[in-house]
Formats: sequence, structure tokens, C-alpha cells
Amino acid sequence: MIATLGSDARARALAKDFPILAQATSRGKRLAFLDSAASSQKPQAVIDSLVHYYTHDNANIHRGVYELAARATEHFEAARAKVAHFINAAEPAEIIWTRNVTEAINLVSYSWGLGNLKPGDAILTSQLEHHSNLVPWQLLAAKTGAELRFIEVDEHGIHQLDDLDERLRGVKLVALSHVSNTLGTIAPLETIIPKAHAAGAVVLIDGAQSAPHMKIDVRALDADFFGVSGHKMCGPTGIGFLYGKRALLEAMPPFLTGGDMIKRVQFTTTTFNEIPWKFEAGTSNIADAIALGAAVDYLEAVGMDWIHAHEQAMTAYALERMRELEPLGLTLYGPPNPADRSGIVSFNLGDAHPHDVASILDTEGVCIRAGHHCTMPLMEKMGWTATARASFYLYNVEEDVEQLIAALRKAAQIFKLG
Amino acid sequence: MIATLGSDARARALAKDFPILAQATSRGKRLAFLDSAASSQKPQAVIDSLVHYYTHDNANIHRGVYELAARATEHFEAARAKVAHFINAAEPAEIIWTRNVTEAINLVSYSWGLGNLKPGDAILTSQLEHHSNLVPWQLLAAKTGAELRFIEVDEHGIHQLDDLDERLRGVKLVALSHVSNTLGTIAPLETIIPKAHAAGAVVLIDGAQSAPHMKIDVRALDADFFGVSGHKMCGPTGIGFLYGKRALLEAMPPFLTGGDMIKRVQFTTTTFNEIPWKFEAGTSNIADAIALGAAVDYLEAVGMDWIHAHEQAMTAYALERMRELEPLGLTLYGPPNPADRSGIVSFNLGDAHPHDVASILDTEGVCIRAGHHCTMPLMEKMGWTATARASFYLYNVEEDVEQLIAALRKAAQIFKLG
Amino acid sequence: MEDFYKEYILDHYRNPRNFGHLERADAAAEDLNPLCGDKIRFELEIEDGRVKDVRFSGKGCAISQASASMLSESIKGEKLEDVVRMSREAVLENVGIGISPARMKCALLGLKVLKSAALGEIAGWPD
Amino acid sequence: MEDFYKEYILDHYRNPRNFGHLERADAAAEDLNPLCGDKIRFELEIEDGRVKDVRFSGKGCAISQASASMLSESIKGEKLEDVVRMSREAVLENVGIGISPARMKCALLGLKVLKSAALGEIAGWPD
Ligand SMILES: Cc1ncc(COP(=O)(O)O)c(C=O)c1O
Ligand SMILES: Cc1ncc(COP(=O)(O)O)c(C=O)c1O
Repeated sequence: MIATLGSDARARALAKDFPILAQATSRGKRLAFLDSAASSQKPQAVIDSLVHYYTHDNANIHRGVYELAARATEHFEAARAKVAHFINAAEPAEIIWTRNVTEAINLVSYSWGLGNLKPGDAILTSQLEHHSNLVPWQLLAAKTGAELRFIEVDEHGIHQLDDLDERLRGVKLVALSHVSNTLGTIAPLETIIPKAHAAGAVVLIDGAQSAPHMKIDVRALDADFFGVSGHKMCGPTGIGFLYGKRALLEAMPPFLTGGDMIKRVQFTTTTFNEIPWKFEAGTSNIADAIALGAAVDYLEAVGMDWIHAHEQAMTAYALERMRELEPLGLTLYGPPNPADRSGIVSFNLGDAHPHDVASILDTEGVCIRAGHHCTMPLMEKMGWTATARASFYLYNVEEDVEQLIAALRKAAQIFKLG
Repeated sequence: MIATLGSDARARALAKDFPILAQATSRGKRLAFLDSAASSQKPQAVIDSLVHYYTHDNANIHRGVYELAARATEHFEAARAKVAHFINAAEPAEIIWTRNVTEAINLVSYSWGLGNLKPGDAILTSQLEHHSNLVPWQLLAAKTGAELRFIEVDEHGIHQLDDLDERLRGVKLVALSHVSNTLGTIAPLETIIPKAHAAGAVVLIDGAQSAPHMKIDVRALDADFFGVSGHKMCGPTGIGFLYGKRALLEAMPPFLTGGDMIKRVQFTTTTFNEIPWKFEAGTSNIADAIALGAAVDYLEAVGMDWIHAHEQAMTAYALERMRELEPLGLTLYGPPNPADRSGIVSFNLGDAHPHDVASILDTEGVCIRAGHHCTMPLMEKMGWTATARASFYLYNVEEDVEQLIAALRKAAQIFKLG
Repeated sequence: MEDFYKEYILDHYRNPRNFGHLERADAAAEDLNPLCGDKIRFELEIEDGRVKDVRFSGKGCAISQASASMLSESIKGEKLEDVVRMSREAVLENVGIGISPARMKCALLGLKVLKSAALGEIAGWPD
Repeated sequence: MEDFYKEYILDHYRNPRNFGHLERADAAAEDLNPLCGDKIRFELEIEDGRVKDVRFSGKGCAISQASASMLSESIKGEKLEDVVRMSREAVLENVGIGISPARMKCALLGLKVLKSAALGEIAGWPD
């Protein structure tokens, strides 16, 4: 009961902003949503933004001269400015809308990667990465002849940096997740990024698990590219963005081509538009971009520092309570020091398979994720078939942890553990 | 008053399903929305689908074992099945979700195009194409050394097919829009597709302007690829799809890579998932895909044949009424025979620039588009700086045409025409 | 408590029948559930078009393992053609607990793999 | 009717001032509004750091053409440095009609092009 006391009352109030959390399960259980790392729930303000857009402003943007089109364009570009401010980009033009962080990473891989890598070069990533920040680099390496290298992690999922200088030799691109979605590890970017730059590399950060949960300052980090998924930060599905430094984006060829990203088209030649539109081909996801702007407004009103502190407190509390279950066979993974990790807790319960644990928890209203969490190579390295994962967000409260613990006891009982 | 009488009452009733249409402009004018070719308005059922999803079902799909995730997955895949049925695909696995038709075309260009074209091959498109079905082929031609060839159109925008056999020589890909977004021309696909196949070419159809407005049967057409944007067919922004024949899709390498499209990932190698998921990297636009399913339900309940007939009638009526303005300098473009065109009418009014015409119409509550309509090469060929364009959908009624005519008279008066 | 973790499910999970490998397999197949990483392999010894012996291996949840284990018990002596025709319903009935849609793939992974092993054998028949 | 199609706007549209090309231009620039395809070109003759003569060309809507035409009238004899510092507000005031946000780019395209011509000249100063 120690850690969460301070922030629990506010989180309880905030949870009321999320209508889905008030809904009981089909078995009549209270919903304890502990899977925000997969996708967060949405506050009413974001849902209202969508309804408002389609009810009052909907029209295609940029080229329309009538009122609706002007309003849609204005709100759409205002959302870009909000997002730019949210991560402290120098200007809105450095924000490119994408479907999700996966598309953001692929954009860099195709547009920057194909033109800048050759045999003898290397790409450096880590053993912690989500498939979305790994498979594109495997393919890029195969296409360009570059080598794919890994920063190793120890048994807690902590980056091993002793030989970083050596590993950086010949590296043209460093691609790292800010926070691991499986273990919650926060990457030591303040050490890695300056060294990467000194070695002449460009740095891409996968911010899928950081931007929703802590204040991001891309300029203080000095990240060259930074990708984010809106659906994990209270925004709708289908919208995310890539931040890129202007000079890099300007030098890159377009990726997807078509309407809206051109300046002039003739039958056989085309002149491309300026950034950010150069990278936004076809009709954008207008409504969802605007709703992501509403999500950013919501998060900023709550306060990113408060969110981070609340999640740290929740995590410390959850870890403490889960340790009570160690006699039943519960094993916790990830950095032992709560300060080194975000609100993500991976674990296993005896020989019960995480899928079965998650199914039993589901019958108790507790939503967790089970499996490889799109980090198969990490699982293989660690020798785990799968893990169960609980993750926290601003709307989680002590009661969610209580419910988790009780449901885990039930699972242990069914599996006759302990 | 001839043509529309039959369907006007029903359209008037349907318009009530679209809440935005009840909204007056800031100047207090009735909204006459005549820009559906750019993006359609959304029925309440589609807005409700979004609200319902975020309020009751939201969770990341495919990997979750809890109730919300199972429901989200079920609705998401059900929407794919609805879309497959809507265009008469053989199976849902032949439908790949994309952001819009532009991304669908780019997917084919990168995944099919790069692997199947070489110097000496040719790509055949037409002079009518939207930039989204032209620029990707320009770039593909530049990358592969293939030649880009055009089916010419006459001064009405009608395809000239006399030398089609000759033009098809060496062609590996034919990429055509089903309906021109600038002139409304319906392409003679029943002539072109069999000849293209006989010449050994694969055929991609840009269905952006056809799927929303007429019954599509991809198997009867025998199209190999067919792309659609959801936002033009009563669906939300940010979702569209690519249809592809199974054998083609299976033979193609993935395009975007990352989470969800893999079967197994190791540090250096990856096995990809089956279609359609092989092409859907990262978290999909779940809510909007489901809402597009709701749009399809809506359109099917209205009846695609009724929609087509209503638009033909509206267009015939509008053309007749607009001809009354010829003494004021109004010029109509596109196929003279209404049966050869869909509900799109491009025109100019004397020496008034279409932008100015659109601005004046806006003050009267009439929303039209003005400019090059993302078909710059066509404009250049025709010698037009720009055109004004009115386009019709299921919710347009006679009154919209009356309002258009009255506003055009006002514009002519301001520009002292006639 | 829900009916879906019955004693015998746990028993099959912890003590899977016919688990391991055959010395001489006439047919074999394996597959992965890409969504969870569960993996199952089936090996068959065939005599006169019938399953003479069977082994399965792999790892996964109680539902997938128990389902595969029960499946392995039920097919000994069966004709390959009947194995190929086995219905999902029969397998689910055999498992005997309510399976939620989200877990359907777990319960049916064994059947999928077993059928591809049997189909492979049938397809290869002539030689 | 709205105030935004005043007589003088139409007059500038149909009879643009300083329209055409200079025989000898010291500085020139052109740009396209990618959203509508409007195109404007400005050519300047410079003497002692001042605009001695000016021509513009291109095509587009009444607002962009009238704005460019009025702009061309207002800069003759002005110092290049002042041209570069001209504000959007000054141009909009000059146009003198309410411009909706959607038409802002039309009204300001001329200014953008004029400034790049002048800036190019200033940047090229030393040689
Ligand atoms: C014929 C045609 N093709 C392609 C497009 C591009 O559609 P989107 O911007 O939704 O990708 C459009 C829409 O403007 C169109 O009309
Ligand atoms: C660290 C990390 N990177 C990338 C992704 C992929 O995100 P998306 O599926 O939204 O593209 C995720 C989300 O699962 C993630 O946690």
C-alpha cells in the first residue's frame, strides 16, 4: 500500500474519462485493463473529437476552398503542430503522419536506408527490439549488403554497453526502442546517442512505449528520427507519426507517391512537394490525426510528469505485491530496480503457460497479454516460451493490482501450484 | 425536372442519415455538398460504429486472449469479409487493408512491380489518371528501366482504343482508373482487360471513383488488383483496401514489415505470415476497418444499383440545367453521353478562374472542388488551367442542383459574364 | 470456477501421451501459431494406410498440448483418410471444455498439423 | 454580395499591370501553388539596390493575379531590402478584400515569389 497512495485518487478520477473502463465483462466482472502497452483505451475527449469531425467538419483537405475543407485542413495541421510541441520538435514540418510506428520505421528504412547503406556499413540495434524495429532492418541489410549488429542485453534485459565503441565501428544507423515492450527496460539513450553521433551514425528511436508514458524531448535527446503510434497514447487506431530532423527529411526521396505529395506532375516527370507533405501520399487519415491532437491535449492536461510518476508508483506497488506470489511459482522478469523500467511487468506463474494464465485472468475481468510480445528473438535468447505481461497507464488504480493478484491466486490454484 | 424525379424522394430520406448535411454554413446557407468525389460524408451508422468500438470493444487484435481483444479481432475480420463480399472477391484473404487507394497502388508498385519488371518491359496506363495511379508508375519505370506508356483520350476524355493491341506489346502491367475523377469517364474495362491478359499483362484497377458508386464484381471484371479508398464510400478517413488474386499475393514479397505480419522471427532471419496478414505490418487501423464494414452494410442496404441509377439521373439532370448557363460562358467537359460517365461534372464559367467560382459558390453554401484534381498531365494535355467540379452521391437531391445553378448565376454576375 | 481447466486437461498438459519422436516416421509435419509462438510437430508411422504409431512434440499452452495429446491417443489404428477428414467439432468435443474464440487456434493447432502430415503422406502415395 | 470580388480586383485580373517579361532581368523567380496549380513568375530590373522595373507572368485565380498585379505596382522604386521585408499584412491590406484561410495561399503566392527573386539578388550581391 505504500507507493501508489499518492496518485491513486487522481487516477481513479481520470479513469472516469474512459467510458470503456466502466463496462463490466460478460461474466459481470469489473474490468481491470492491464494491457495498455498493446493499445491504450481512449478518453471521451478523443471519441468526441471523432464524432465532432464527422458531424461538423468532414471534407478532404488542402485543396478545397469551401468552409468545411478549410476547417478540416486547419484542424489537421493544428494537430500536427500539437504533436510537434508534444515531443518538442523544432517545427511541425518535421512531423510526418503515418499509420503507426511500424510504418514510420519502414518509411526510414525505404527512404533513408536504401539510399544511404552499402556493403561494409552496419546497422546497430538491440536484442530487445519489437519485430517492427527489427524485421525492416533485416530486410534492409539483405537488400543493401549492410551488416546487422546487436547491442546485447543481460538476463534482466539491461543493455550491455562495455563494448559499445567497438560495436559502433562502421555503423551508419542505430535503431533502438526507447522502452522495451516486453521487459520495460528504459534504454540509456543519453549514453548511446552521443556516441552514435560521434561514430557518424544516424539514430532512430522507436518511441512506441515511451511517448505515451513520459515527457519526450527529441531535441534534448538529439534523436534524428523518432517514431510513435497514436493508439498506444490515448489516440485512435490508424494514426502515428515519424519525427525527423528537417535536413534529413529534405534530403530523402519520397516513399509512397501519389496525390498531395507532388508539386507538379507531367506525363513522365514529377516534382515533389515540400516536407512534411512530400511523405504523405494520398488522402491522410484526417479524422484520426485530429483526434490524436485531442489525445495530446488530454495527456498534456493530465501532465506527462504525473503520468510517469504514477506509473512508476503503480509498478513498484505491483512488483511488491507480485513478490508475495513467489511461493506459488511466480517469476518476475526485467530490471530489478523499478527506476530502470517503465510500467511494464513480464512474469510467469510456475509451469502454467502464460496463455492459460491470461485466459483464467480474463474470466476474472483482468486483461493482460501473453505470448512473445513480438519479440521472438528476445524470448529465444532468454529461453522463455512466452511470458505473461501486465502494463499500466494513467487510468490504472490500486484496485487493478488487487484484482490481478487475486486472479493470479486463482490461476495458481487451478494449476495446483505452490 | 425530368430525370431525377424518380429517385429524389429516397435520396432526400437518405440525406437525413448524414448529420453533417443538416448543418447550415457560417453564413446561414443550406449545405449543398457536391464534392463527394474528393471525400464523401458519413452516415450516422458509421459514426456510431466508431463510438461503439472505442466505448465497448477497443483492444489490440490477433494476439489478445481476453474478451475485448477477441471481440475486436472478430469485428475486424468480419469487416474484411464484408468488404470481400462487397466487391465479390473469392475470399476475405484477398483483401489487404491499406490507408487508402494510394497506399494500395504503392504496395503493388513496390511488392509486385520491383520484382516483375525489367528493361524492355512496359507499363500501360492512361492520360486520365489521378497522380496516385501515375507517379508510382513513373518511379517504378525509372527504377526498373521499364517504359511507361499511355492510352490516349480524346477531347472528351474518352479512351482511344484503335491501337490498343500495338500499345499492349511488351506490357507487363496495365494500371487504369475505373472512373476518371476529373471527367467521370467510365473506362471500357470489358474490352481492355481481356486484351491485356491475352498480351500477358497483369491488370490493376484504381477503383477510387467506381467502388463507391456502382456494383463491383472483381471476378467478373477479372481484375488482378483492385484498390479502393474507404473515405470516398461513406467510410472513415484512414482506411482503404487492396484486392489481389490469391496466387499473385502469395507470390509477392512483403512490403511493410514488422509486428503481426511474421510467422517466426530470429535475430537475423524471418518467416512471413500467410496472406492477408503478410501485408499488414504493425497495428492495423482497427476501428476504421470495422467502421468501413459498417459503411459497406449501409451501402448494400441502400443498394448499389439504386445508387448508380440515382447518380446517373442526377447527372443527366445537372447537365441539362447547366446547359442553360451556356449563354453566360459555362463550358462542360467530359463524355457528352451521360451513359458513358458517372456522377462527376467538370466545367468552367467564362474567364472566371475555378477557384474564384468555388469561393463564390462557397458563400452560397455550395461545396465544389476547383483546380487540377490531381490530374495535372490531363489538364496540360487539354489545355485547361483548372476546372470546377461538382460530384454527386446517394444523398444529393434536386435542391442541390438548384442551389448550384443559382450560385453559378451569382458568380457569372460578379464576373460580369454573359 | 469455469469448466475449462478440468483435471484431465492438466494431466495431459503435464503428462502428454505419445510425446517425443518416432525412430522411423513415414510422415511428419510441424507448424507454429504465429500469434503466440506455440509449436507442434506430429510424426506418424503408417502401415496399410493406417496409423500404426504416432508421436507429437512441441510446446505451448495447456489447451494446445492437451488437445494434441488426446488427438494422438484417438488416431492409433485409424485410416489415414479418416484422419484427414476429422472435423474440428470432433476435436473440440474431445477436448471437452468450452473454448473461447480467442483460444480456438490453440485447440486446433494439433489437428492442423496432424492433417498436413497425413495429407502429405496421401499426396506422396504413388511413389 | 460579399465584399470580396470588388471591381478593382476584376480589373487587375483582366488587365494585370506590369504583366509580361523584361528584356533584361537582374533577378527572377517563379513558383507554383501545388494545391491548385497556380503559377507566378516575377522578374526584376535592379539599379542601385532599388527596383527599377518589374514584370510578372503566370496564370491563376483573380485573387492571386490581382494580388501580384498590385504588388508589382507598389514596389517600383523601392529598396530591395524593403521588398524583402514586406509583410503579409501589407499585401493583404493592399488587396483590400476579406481573404478566407483557404485562399490565403492564392493571395500571398505573388509575395512569396517576389521575395525569393529579391532574396536571390541580395544573396548574389558580392559578385
Ligand atoms: C481516381 C482516383 N484515384 C486515386 C485517388 C486517390 O485516393 P486517396 O487520396 O484516397 O488515396 C483518387 C481520389 O482523389 C481518385 O479519384
Ligand atoms: C516497442 C514497440 N515498437 C513497435 C511497436 C509496434 O507498434 P505498432 O503496431 O503500433 O506499429 C510496438 C507495439 O506493439 C512496441 O511496443
